[in-house]
Amino acid sequence: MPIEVINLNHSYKEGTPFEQQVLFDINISINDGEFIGIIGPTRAGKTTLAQHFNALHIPRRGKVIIDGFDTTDKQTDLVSIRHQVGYVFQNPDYQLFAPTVGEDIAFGPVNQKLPAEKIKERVQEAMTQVGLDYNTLLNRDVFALSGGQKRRAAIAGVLACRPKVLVLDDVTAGLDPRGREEILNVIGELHHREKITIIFISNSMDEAASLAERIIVINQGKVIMDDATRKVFARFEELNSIGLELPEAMVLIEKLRLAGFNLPTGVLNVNEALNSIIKVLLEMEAHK
Amino acid sequence: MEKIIETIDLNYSYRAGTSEEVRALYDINISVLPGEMLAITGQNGSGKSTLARHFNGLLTPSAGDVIVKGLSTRNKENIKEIRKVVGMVFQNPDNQLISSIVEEDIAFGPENLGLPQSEIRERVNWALHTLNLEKLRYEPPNNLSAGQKQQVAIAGVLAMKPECMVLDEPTAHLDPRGRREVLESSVRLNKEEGITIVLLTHYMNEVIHCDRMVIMDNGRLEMQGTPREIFLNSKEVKKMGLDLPVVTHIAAGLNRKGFNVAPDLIHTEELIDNLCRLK
Amino acid sequence: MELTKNITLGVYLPGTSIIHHLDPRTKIIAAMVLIVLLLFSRSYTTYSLIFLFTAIIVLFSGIPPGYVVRGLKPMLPVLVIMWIFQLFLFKTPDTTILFEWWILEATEAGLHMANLITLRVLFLFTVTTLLTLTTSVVNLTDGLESLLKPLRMIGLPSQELVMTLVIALRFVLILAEELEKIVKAQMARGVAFDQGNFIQKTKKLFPVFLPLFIGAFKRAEELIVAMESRSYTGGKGRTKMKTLQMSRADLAAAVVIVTYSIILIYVIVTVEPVI
Amino acid sequence: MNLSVRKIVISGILGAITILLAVTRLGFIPVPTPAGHATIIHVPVILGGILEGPVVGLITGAIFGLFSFLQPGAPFFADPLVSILPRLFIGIVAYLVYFLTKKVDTVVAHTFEKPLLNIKKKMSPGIAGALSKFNGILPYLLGGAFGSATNTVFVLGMVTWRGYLPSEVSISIGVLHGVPELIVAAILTVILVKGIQRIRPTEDKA
Repeated sequence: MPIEVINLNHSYKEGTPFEQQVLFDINISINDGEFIGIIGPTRAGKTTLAQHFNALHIPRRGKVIIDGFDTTDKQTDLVSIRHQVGYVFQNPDYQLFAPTVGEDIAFGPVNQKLPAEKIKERVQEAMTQVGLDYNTLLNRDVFALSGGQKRRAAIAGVLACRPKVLVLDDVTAGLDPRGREEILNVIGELHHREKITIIFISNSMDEAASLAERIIVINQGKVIMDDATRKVFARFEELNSIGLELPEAMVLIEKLRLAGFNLPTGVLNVNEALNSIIKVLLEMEAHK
Repeated sequence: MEKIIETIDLNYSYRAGTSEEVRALYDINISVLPGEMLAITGQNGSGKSTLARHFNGLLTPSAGDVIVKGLSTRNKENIKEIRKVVGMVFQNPDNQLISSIVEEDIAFGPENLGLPQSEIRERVNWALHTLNLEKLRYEPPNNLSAGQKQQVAIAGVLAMKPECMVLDEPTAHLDPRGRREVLESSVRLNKEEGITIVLLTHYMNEVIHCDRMVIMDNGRLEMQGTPREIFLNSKEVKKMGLDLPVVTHIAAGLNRKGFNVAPDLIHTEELIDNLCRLK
Repeated sequence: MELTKNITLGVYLPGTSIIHHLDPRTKIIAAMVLIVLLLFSRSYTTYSLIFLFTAIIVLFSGIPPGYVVRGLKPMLPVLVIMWIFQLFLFKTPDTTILFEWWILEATEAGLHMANLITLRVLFLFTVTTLLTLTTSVVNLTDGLESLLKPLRMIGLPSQELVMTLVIALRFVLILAEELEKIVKAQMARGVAFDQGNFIQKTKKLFPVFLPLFIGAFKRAEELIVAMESRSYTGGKGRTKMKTLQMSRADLAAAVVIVTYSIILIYVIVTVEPVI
Repeated sequence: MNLSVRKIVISGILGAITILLAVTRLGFIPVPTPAGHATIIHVPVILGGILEGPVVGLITGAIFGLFSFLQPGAPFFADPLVSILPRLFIGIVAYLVYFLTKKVDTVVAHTFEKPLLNIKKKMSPGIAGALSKFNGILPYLLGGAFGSATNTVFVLGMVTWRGYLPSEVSISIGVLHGVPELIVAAILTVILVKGIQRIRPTEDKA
């Protein structure tokens, strides 16, 4: 289910005196099975771009081709596209509404008009995929779930549509460390085991760096980098200059480099940082 | 030293006395000392927010007592005085700003105190200046970033000139940059204006800037001490669903490997110093 | 999909005219006086006078007349329908028939009635538009608060009532953004809002309305706590950073309004209403 | 009249929703009539009355009316007697009908508890289950319906009395629009009240 973005431009409040262009000449191609991180400062246009991936925004200028279907084409079945490219919003409260967890997760498949048997099967499967216990939580009130459980229920509600691509829009915001870890594990599993293409929008450089294989950096509505994760983070000075807060481990390593330690650049997480420091210290000891 | 806030065997249950009673706090004894910056941390649902809401009388203990500068929050007549001493900033900046213009919102608190007009104006100017918000004075909050809105919320409480400010997860809804800016403001208010700060958070890189920290778990106060002392017990900390600061994680790892690095480091500079000594 | 696009809250057009600089209280009272007079105007003479006066206000406000007229445009279709309905359906026993068409007959009384209601609505709309065009929302609420203050004595919590308005205005845009996200989140799960019949479309409201209202109530709970913790206990004992100041222009405006009202009342009383 | 912070805030936020429904056109649903749409903008006002009492209903209605006066959706709303005055009653009527039917409902349920139980026992569990879903919703349903009817009748009454439309036209609009509006408003009221009660555990769970 490849996604092709061609010369995409987008403006808010188009046709009013307050018109403001938010995306400029975006060209991106997303292939099956990728894990892409989209990063950039707040209001850079990340969400607006991502909402073009499942036809929540329809381009006025430029094109978005999803699995060969042009979203600007009147013939294209947008509802079916939205089922195949799932979109999970930051705040689960935006989508949860049904009396029970089960009914809420079933909402997508019900919209697909699937038979009851199939729906039940999908709900069960989606709940398992996100680690919500089917037996105890199926009939639980969605509003009675904890913050972390709500996020997982929201993801399950989208997974139940059996998407081939999943867009996750800052889904860890506001969670505590354990809740964050659980969600990130679920996402990792979906990518590795279910082979779902993941498009992960995040404000957290730490998360993007440790999960994504490829990073797209958006600034002021333009794609300024699009490359393998390590290569993008090697350009940390540029990232810093557009106002991104770099992964803490990376900042630490850079400070150590300035202090004269011969450490490699492009360290992405704490464990890599620890290992590279150990390596350098061992080398130093060997020299003595 | 006189304590600003002291809780004595504080217990609290939501919907006490009904069939849906939920126990939220168990026998909490904690004090907040003048001039300190105290971190209260713990997982979501650990009871830290419930505890914080006792500090200025938004909640009244089911059992035990909360004393703010000698006044019990149990006595309704004390509440107005208590709220002058202890101001509170909440998680979601959108749900605490009232006016459609920044400076008017900051004036909201002082107006409620019934201060004379000139004094309100002075305080608003001072709060705007202290938090570097002068440029945003006439903006509507809707035009601001979440981080800026939170700074405005802090300014609104600052203008009431509290001795103590309780910040209830002020950074949870912010992006990393907004988070850093709000943290910097809190540290500055503590160090430069001498305001006692109670910071609720689960970001360990915020906790390391505090003088003291407590960890809550399941409504109980489980650990108490300086960040340095507490992060030394990495296993305990992780058991309560929290992370270690990056520096502590690395320092502890190096220490385990037998390098001569102190295991209780929390600041980047300390780690660099320690490593430089190994050169 | 952009819901926030169409939101124009208070059509305030910033400017530096005399009218812009008037105290909001002056403008609110003036608008109220004009509205009350309009409700009693039932002759073409009064409407000519009202037209004259409105034109003068527009001139002084520095707002392009075209801007005011354009604001009337969306009203036009319904206005025409209303006019036609009254022309054919309004009757008095002694009226003369102007012309007949099919089974309908247009009477003189109907024509006058149609004209009068059309004129009334047009000028009512122009008066409120002029008020909101020249006064910012914050000024409007401040003015309202100050004007309602004397009503405290009869037990009306004026300050609190205006506070509800302040909160409403603050939260419209926040909730609008939230609404947009809710609609999109449900579209992402396959809801096609533009398809289906009346019942199907009504059903599609639930997955939008429930999160919207529940989110709003959660916000309300948080706002209550935040306001209480900032020592808000209602209007009692509250002071204001800004107080409104009347200027000489306000005095002049008051004189103009009073003079105009007297003339108009005289005309309303003496000139025979057309219907 | 004494207004608590709670009443102020809830009136304000419900008022914000009415404005939002009006400006985004979300408050209009298409019906097969000449005008093409029915309005449910008054539903927050009904909710205010039922959930928080007549005062909140009154204030929310006033905000609705004021907004409809300042940014009229139809020409005759430029007349405050049409746009503001009728809206003051929506929340109050909704509250009164809710309050009275709730009393009657409780009394009926109490008196006929035993016979009803017997009837239920004889029914198939499927039907009994379906019926029990309707337990206690009547007050909300009627509150919503009457609140909506108040809007229709009072607004159109004023429109007619002020001479903007002849009575024949008003009556036909009242039937064509008022009825679907009433049905949708009543159902929405039930669903929204039930939903909001899920996050307010202290309130009575009907």
